[in-house]
Amino acid sequence: MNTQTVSASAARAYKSDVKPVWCPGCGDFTVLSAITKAFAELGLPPEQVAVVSGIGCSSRIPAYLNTYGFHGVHGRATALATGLKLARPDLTVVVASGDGDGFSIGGNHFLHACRRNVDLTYIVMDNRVYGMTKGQPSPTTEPDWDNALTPGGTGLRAFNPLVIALASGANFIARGFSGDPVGTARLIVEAIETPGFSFVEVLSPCVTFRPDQRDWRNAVRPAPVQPTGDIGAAARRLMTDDGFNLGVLYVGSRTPYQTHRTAAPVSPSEIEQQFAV
Amino acid sequence: MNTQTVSASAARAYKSDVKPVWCPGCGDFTVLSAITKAFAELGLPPEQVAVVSGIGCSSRIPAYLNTYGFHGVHGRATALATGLKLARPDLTVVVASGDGDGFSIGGNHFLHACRRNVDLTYIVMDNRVYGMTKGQPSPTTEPDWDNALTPGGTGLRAFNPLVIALASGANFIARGFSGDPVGTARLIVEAIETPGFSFVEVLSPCVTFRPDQRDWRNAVRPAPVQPTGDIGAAARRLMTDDGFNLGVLYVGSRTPYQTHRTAAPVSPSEIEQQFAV
Amino acid sequence: MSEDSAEFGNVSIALTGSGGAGVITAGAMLLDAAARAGCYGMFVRSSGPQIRGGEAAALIRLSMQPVEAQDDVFHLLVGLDWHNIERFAVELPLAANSLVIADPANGPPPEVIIETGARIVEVPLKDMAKAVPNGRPNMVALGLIAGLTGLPEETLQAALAKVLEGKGEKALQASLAAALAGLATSAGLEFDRRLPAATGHEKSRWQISGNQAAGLGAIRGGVRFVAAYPITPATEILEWLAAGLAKVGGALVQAEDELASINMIIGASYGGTPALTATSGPGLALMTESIGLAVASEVPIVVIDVMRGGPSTGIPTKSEQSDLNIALFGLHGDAPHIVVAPASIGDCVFTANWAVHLAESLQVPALVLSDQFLGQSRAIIDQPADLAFATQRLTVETVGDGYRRYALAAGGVSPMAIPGTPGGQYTAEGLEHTPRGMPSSQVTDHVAQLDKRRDKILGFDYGDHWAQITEDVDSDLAIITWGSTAGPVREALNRLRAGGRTFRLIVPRLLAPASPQRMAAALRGVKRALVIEQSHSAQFFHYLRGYFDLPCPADSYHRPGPLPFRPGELVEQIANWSAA
Amino acid sequence: MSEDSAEFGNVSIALTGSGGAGVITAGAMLLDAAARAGCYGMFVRSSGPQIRGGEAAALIRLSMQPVEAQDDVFHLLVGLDWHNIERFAVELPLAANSLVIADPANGPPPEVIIETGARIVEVPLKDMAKAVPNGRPNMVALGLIAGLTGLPEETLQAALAKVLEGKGEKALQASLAAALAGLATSAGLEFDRRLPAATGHEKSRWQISGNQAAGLGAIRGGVRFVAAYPITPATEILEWLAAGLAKVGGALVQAEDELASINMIIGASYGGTPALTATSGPGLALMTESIGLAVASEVPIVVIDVMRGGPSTGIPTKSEQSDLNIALFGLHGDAPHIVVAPASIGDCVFTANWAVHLAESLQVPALVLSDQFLGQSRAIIDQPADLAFATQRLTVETVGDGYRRYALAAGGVSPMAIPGTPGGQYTAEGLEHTPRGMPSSQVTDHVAQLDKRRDKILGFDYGDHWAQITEDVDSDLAIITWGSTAGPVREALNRLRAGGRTFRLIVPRLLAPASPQRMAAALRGVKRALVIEQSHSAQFFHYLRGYFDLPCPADSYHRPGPLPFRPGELVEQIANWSAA
Ligand SMILES: Cc1ncc(C[n+]2csc(CCOP(=O)(O)OP(=O)(O)O)c2C)c(N)n1
Ligand SMILES: Cc1ncc(C[n+]2csc(CCOP(=O)(O)OP(=O)(O)O)c2C)c(N)n1
Ligand code: SF4
Ligand code: SF4
Ligand SMILES: [Mg+2]
Ligand SMILES: [Mg+2]
Repeated sequence: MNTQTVSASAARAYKSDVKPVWCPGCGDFTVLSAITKAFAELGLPPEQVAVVSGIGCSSRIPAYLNTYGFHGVHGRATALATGLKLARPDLTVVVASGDGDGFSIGGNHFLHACRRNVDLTYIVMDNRVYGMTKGQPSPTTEPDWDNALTPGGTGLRAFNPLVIALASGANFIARGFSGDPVGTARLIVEAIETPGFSFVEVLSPCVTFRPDQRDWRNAVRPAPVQPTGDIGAAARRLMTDDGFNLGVLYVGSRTPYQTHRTAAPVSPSEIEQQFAV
Repeated sequence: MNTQTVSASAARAYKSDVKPVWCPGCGDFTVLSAITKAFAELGLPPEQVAVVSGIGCSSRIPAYLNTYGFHGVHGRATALATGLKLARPDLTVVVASGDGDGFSIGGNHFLHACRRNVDLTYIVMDNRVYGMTKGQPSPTTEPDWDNALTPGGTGLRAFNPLVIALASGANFIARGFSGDPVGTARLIVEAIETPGFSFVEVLSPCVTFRPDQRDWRNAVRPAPVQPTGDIGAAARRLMTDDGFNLGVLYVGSRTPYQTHRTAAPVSPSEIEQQFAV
Repeated sequence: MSEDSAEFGNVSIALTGSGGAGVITAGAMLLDAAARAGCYGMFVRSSGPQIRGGEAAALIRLSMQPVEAQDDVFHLLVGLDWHNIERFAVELPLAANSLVIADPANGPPPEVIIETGARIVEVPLKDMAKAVPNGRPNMVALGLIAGLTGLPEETLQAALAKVLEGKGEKALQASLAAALAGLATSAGLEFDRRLPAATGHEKSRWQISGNQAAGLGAIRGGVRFVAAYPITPATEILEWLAAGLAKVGGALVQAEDELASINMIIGASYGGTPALTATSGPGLALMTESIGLAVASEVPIVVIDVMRGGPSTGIPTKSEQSDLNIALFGLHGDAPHIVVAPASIGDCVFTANWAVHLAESLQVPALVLSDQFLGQSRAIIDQPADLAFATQRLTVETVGDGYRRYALAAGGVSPMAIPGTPGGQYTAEGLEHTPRGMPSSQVTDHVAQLDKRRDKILGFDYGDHWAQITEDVDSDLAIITWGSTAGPVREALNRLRAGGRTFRLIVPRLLAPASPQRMAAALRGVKRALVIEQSHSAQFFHYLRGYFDLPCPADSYHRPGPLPFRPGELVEQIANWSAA
Repeated sequence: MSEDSAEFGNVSIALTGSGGAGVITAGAMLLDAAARAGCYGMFVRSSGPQIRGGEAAALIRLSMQPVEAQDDVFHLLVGLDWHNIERFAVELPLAANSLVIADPANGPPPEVIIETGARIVEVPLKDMAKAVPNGRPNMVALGLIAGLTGLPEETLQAALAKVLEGKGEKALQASLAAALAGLATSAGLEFDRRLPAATGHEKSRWQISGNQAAGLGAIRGGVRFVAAYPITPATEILEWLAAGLAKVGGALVQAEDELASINMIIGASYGGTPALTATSGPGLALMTESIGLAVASEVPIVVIDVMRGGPSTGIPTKSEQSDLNIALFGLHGDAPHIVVAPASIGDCVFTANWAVHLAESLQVPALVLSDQFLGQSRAIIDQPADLAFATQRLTVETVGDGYRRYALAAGGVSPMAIPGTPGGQYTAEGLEHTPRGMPSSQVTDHVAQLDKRRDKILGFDYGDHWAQITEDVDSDLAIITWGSTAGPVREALNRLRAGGRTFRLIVPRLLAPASPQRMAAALRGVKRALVIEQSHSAQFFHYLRGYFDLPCPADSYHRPGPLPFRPGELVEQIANWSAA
C-alpha cells in the first residue's frame, strides 16, 4: 500500500474534530494532511502515537490529530519527546515544530537530538518567519527580508538546518513541501520507518506574513539525485543546495540510542544493602 | 615580530597576580600562557581587551588575566560577549570556555554566534570532560568513556565542534593543543586578526579526570594541508578529521555583523513627535 | 454592576466582525478622530485565537475626562457580522439602554445579544457600502459611530487621511464616501450618549500605547542597546524600539532566545551602554538565572515584563497581574533587585524611565511589570512630563593601583570601571567574591557583599515616586492596588465619592525593595485597608502581609484574568467591604 | 559560644591537610570504623576552591547519640600539614581544652591555631609513616585518632579492609601498619573525650549521605526515569541514581542542559513513568518555565534542589537555605505546586519518597529542597523505615467517548490517560484549556482550571507528615525552622532543656501549599515564636508572615551561609530571645 492508495477516510480518522486556528491558505493545513496520510499508510493505532510540539502556529498541530499529543513550551519539544521515547520505546513519537521553535530557541535541543539519535521523527514546518508572534525573522529567514523588528532585514546568513542535522548526527534527512502533501506523506512514512533521529523539513508557506512564499510552488523540484548514505557526499550536496530540492537527502545507518534497562530488576530493598553498616 | 620573539615579560604583563585554582599539570595553564603571548604579540592595551567566560575550570581564566573580564553563568559566554562587542565595537572581545560550557549547555549560543559572525574570538579548552563538576562526559567525550553518571560510557557519537562551526557560519576555524603554547598563541593571534567570528578549539588535557589525555601529545600533528577558504573542501576535511590535526583549518571572508548606528542621532524629544495628536 | 458611569461626556463603543472585516482599522481611526476632536479615549483590541481571519472586536471608550479603564457596559455595539460573537459576549457587557446596530444582511442578531435586552436597530451596512464604489462596511460603521458620538466630520476626514496616506487618493475617497454615508445615517438614529463639543485644552495630548510608552521611557532614560526575542504581548515594545533606537543612535539585536537576550544586555551594560530587554512570563522565567548574575556582578539592566495570563503559556493575549511573585522572588539565592510597576498607560513612560535611572544609579537589575492591558491598549493622554533624573551610573575615570570593583563603599554603590578605562581592569564575577572581585567562599566576604547588595537598594532615596497616593488622603479607609488595576479602582473611587464615600488610594510604583516605613506612613490614620489585584492567589496581598507592617487589618479582593476589572465591579466590592 | 556539648560520649575531630594528603580518605575510614564500633556519627568534608591539590579538611563528629549537627568546637584537630589553614580557621573552632596534634616536620603551628589557646602536642606523623614501608601520614593520623577516641582496633582493620579491598594485600598491610603505629602512639597522649564502648543496639544502622538518601527515597517512591545535568552539590544524587536505576530496571539519561532535563522528565512522566531530576539553584532557575508547564499540563514530576550559597554562581560548595523563595514563587503566573524539605540526612529518604507520592497522587510538580549540608554530609543513622504510600497516579484503563483529560473532578485530580490507552488520546496543554484540553481564553475555563489546580493540592490529606512537631510540645514558646537547620536547633533545644528551659519545635516538611490551619493548630497555646533559618533576607520568616496566620508574635533569627549553624550559637540566640 502506498500513500496514494491509502483511502482518504483512513487518513481522516487521524484528525481530531478541532478546527485549526490557522489563517486560510496556511501551508500547515496540508502538512497536517500529510501527517495523517502517513499515519494511515503505516496503519499506526492512534493510541500508539504521540505528537509533541512547542509553541508557534505550526506547533498547534497535536490538537488537530486524534493521537496522543503534547503542546509544550517554546523550543523544548525535542527534549520532551526524547524523555517520552526513552521511557516508552513502544510508542511512535513524532515531534512537530516551526523554524523559530526548532532552530532559534530550540537550537540546542535540535543539535543534541541529532547527536543522541533517539528513534524520533522531527517535522519542522519551515516558513522562514515567526508566524504566531506576527512576523519576525527566524534563523531561516533571508537576510534582506524587511520587518519591524529588524528593519531592512537581519543581515544574517540564513541557517541551514539540513546541514546542521547532518553535521550533528541525524540519521535521516529529507525536505518536503506543503504544496505536495502526497510526497510529504511519503517522506514522513520513510522517516518514521527509518530507525534513529529522522529530520524532515517541510517548506510550509506563511500566507499572512510571507505572501511572497506563494511562489515557492514554482521554486521547488524533486532533488536531482538519489538519497545517499555517504556523509561526505551529503555534506557537499547540502552545503550548496538552494533550499528547494525535495526528497530524501540522506539516510544513514547509525544505531539509535536507547537507555539500557536491565531485564532482571531487583527490588529497592536489595540495593539498600550497600548502606548497611 | 612573531610569537616566538615576543618577550616573556611582555606576555607576563597580561597575567594577573591571582593564582589559578587548576590542578597541577592541567592543560589550561599553558592555554593561559598562549593567550597572554597572543595579546603581547598583538600589542593590545590590556584595558582594550575583555575576556568573557562561562563556568568550568577553563572558564576561570579571566581572573588570571590583567584585562577586563566577565566570569558569567554556565553556557552563556558567547551571548554576553556578543552584547558587549555590539555595544563596544572598539574593544577586542575574546570568549573562553570549556567543552561542556560551550557545546552542551551553550550549544545554541555557539550555533548562533557562528551564524551571526560578530567579530569575536572564541577559545574552547576542550578536555572532553566536565572537569569542574568532577568528571562527567561532555559532548566531545568518547562514547565508551566510563564514568559514574553514564556507567560504561554515553554510547553517543562525539560532537564535532569544528564541523558545526563551519556549518553554522564561523569565519575562522582552528585547532590548537595546550602542549604547544607557541603554536596556540599563533592561532589566537590569527583568530583575533581575522574579522568576524573566529573559533579556536584547544585540546587541553584534564590530568585529574582524564589522565589518559596525557597521551595527546603523541597524537597531535600539524594538519597536513594548508588552510582553505573553500567551505566544501573544509567540510570534507573536517568531517573525516580524527580530532588531532592542528592549525588553521578554515578561513572565510564573510563580513562581520554589526548593528548599524546612525551617524546623526536625534534627541528622544524629536522622536516623541510621532505621538502628538 | 452596581452603578453606571452615567455622567455626561463618556461613551463606550464596541465594533465587532470576523477577520478581514477591518474592525481594528476602523477602531484606530475612530480613536484618532476623537483625539482630534479634543476627547480623551482608550482603544482596546480583542481577538480570537486565529492569527488572521478570526473574529475581532475594537473596544473604544471616549470621554471628556482621562480614561484608564473600560466602562461597565458598552453604550453602542456595531456588529459588522456576528461571527463567533459568543466568544466575546462576556467581554461585551450591554445594558438595556445600550444601542446595538445590526446589519440585516447577517440575519437576526444572535441570542447572546438579544437576551441582554439592548435596543437593536437594523442598519444595512453592507448594502450601504456596496452603494459606494470600493466602499467597505467598516468605513460605513466608522462614520455611523462618529455621527452617533458627535465627532465632527473634519476629524473623521483627517483620521482617514492619516491612515490611508500611502494608499492613494482613490482609496481615500472611497473610504471617505462610505464613512460619510454612515455619518449621514446616524442622524436618523436615537442615541443619548453624544459627546459634547470640546472646548480646547491647554496641555498637548498624545495618542500612545503602553508598549510604546515603555519604549519611549527607556530611551528617555538613556537605554541605547536592546536585545530582543519576540513574545506576546511585549513584542511591540521591541518593534517600536527597533525603529526608535535607530533614530537616537542606539541599536537593537534579535537574539536566538531569552537566555541570549538577557546575557547580551548584561554584556552591553558591562561595556557601559544602558541596556534593556522586554518579554512576558515565559521569557522572564528563562531569564531569572542570568538576572541573578546581574545582581551578583552588579551590572545595571532593565527587563520589562508585559504580563499575560498564566501559568505556562497560559493566555498570551489577555492581561493578568500574576507575574508579581516571579518578579519579586524568582531568582535563586538572596538576590535583591528592583521591581517597579507603571499604574497607567501614560505612567509607562515615567516608570520605564525611572527604572533605567534606578538600575543605572544602583548597578542592579530593575524589573518593570507592565501588563497586556496597559501594553496593548492605546490611549489619548496628556503629554507626559519629561523628567531629568540626576544620579546616573557611578564610574571611575582614572584608576590608581589595585582597583576594587566591589569595594564596600558607603551606601553600597561602588564606582564601576568601564572597559577601556586604563588601570580599571577587573573581572565581573557571579561567584561570591572579595571587594577586588576574586572568587571567595569566606564568610566575611559573603556577608559583606550580601549586605552591600541589599543596603544599596534599601538606602536609596526613592522620593515621592515610590507610590501614587491620591484620592481622599484623609480617609481612614485605604485601598491598596498596583499596576493596571489602579485605573478601574480610581474610577470606582470617583463614583463612590460622588455617592459621598471617600477612600485613600495607595498605588505603589516601587514594589521591591519592600518599603514598610513608607507604606506605614502612607497608611497613617487608616483603620482598614483593602488590597485589590488581578491574580488568582492574591500575590500582592500576601506580599504586603509578609514584608510590610500594615498598621491596620487588611482584606483582599482578587481574581484572575482574562476579564478586565470594570469600575462597577469594584464599586460593588469596595462598597460592600467598607460597609462590613 | 555559650554552652558546650560537654556530655560524655561525643567527640568532634578535624583532620586537615593539603591536596593529596588523603584527609578525606582517612575521614571516611574513621566514620566507617566508628559505625562498626556502634557509634553514631557525621562526616563533613570541606575543601578549598581547587578541584584537586587544594587544602581539605575532614570534619567528623562521633557520638553515642544520633548526630545532626556539627558541634561548637573540635575537641581534636590533627594537622597533616598547615597548608592554607587560615581559609579553614573559621570552620574549625577550637577551645582551650581542645587537643591539636602537630607534626614538627611542618614547622611551628600557624598563628590562627596558637591563638585559640588549644593544647598543642607534637607527633612526628610523617616520620612515623616513613618508618613503615609505603606508610602514609594520613593512616598514622587515622590510627592516632582511633586510639584517642577509643575505637577498637578491629573496627579500624575492617574499615581499612573495606576501602582498600581492590588495592591488594600489600597496600592494605602498609596502611594497617601505619595506622597501628598511630594507634600505639595514642596511648601516650592525654585526651578526655574517649568514647565509651557501645553496648549493642537493636535497630540496624546505615551509613549514608543525604544525596544518596534522596536518591534512594526517589527509587522507593517509584521513580524509574531520571534526566541529569551535573551541578554541585547535587551531582551525587544523579550519579548514585545512575547505578541504582540500572539495578531496579529504570534508566538515567544525561541531558545537554537543565532546559532539556526538565522537559525530558515531563515527557517520560507523561508517558507514565515516574520521573525526577536533581539540580541546584542555577539549574532550578533554568527549569522554572517548564515546571510551570508541568503545573498547567498536570504532569507529575519531582525536582530536587540541593541548595548552595547564592545568588548567581555564589558559593557552590557551601550550604544555604536561600532557594526557598524561588522554589515557592519562582514560576510565572499562578502556578500551585508542592514544595517539601527534609529535616535531616535520614529524612531525605522519607521526604524524597513522599515527594514522589505527592507528585504522582496530585499530578503536580513536587520540589524537594535539600541543601549542601544534608546532601554531601555522610552520617551513621538508624535504618529508615520503608513506608508504603497508598495513593498513586490516577489513570484511566478504558475510556468511553469524549475523554476529558482536565475534567473538573471532585478534589481536582482527574484521571490521566497514559499513551497506549485506546480511546484516551488527548493533547497535554500548556495553554489555558477546556476540560477536554483544547486551548481556551474564556474566563470560565481559566477560573475553573485555576481553581482545580489549586484545590487539588489544598484538599489533599498530608496527614502528620506535614511537619515534625517535637521536643516540648506543651511549651508556650515555639521555635519554627526547616531543613538542615532543624538538626542544630534540636541539639540546642536539648541543651536548653538540660538547663530547664523548654520549647516547642515545629519543623514543616510541607512548605507549599501553605497550611495555615495546620500551623495554627501546631501553635495552639504558644505565646511567642522564633523563626530560625539560614538565609540573608529571612525568606522563611517572611513567607510565614505572608501566608500563615501565626496566632502569636514571631521573631526571626536568620543569617546566610557559608558557616553551618552550631548548637552553641543557637542556644545563645534562643536563650536571649526567650529571656527578652
Ligand atoms: C519562552 C518563549 N518565548 C517566546 C515566545 C513567543 N513565541 C511564540 S511562538 C514564537 C515563534 C514561532 O515561530 P515558529 O516556530 O517559526 O512557528 P510559526 O508560528 O512560524 O509556525 C514565539 C517567539 C514563547 N511562547 N515562549
Ligand atoms: C546552570 C548550571 N548548570 C550546571 C552547572 C555546573 N557546572 C559547572 S562547570 C560545569 C561543566 C564544566 O565543563 P567544561 O565547560 O568542559 O569545563 P572544564 O571544567 O572541563 O574546564 C557544570 C556542569 C552550573 N554552574 N550552572
Ligand atoms: S500566521 Fe502564517 S504560519 Fe501562522 S497560521 Fe497564519 S499563515 Fe500560517
Ligand atoms: S579538574 Fe581537570 S580541567 Fe579542572 S583544573 Fe583539574 S586538570 Fe584542569
Ligand atoms: Mg515559522
Ligand atoms: Mg571540559
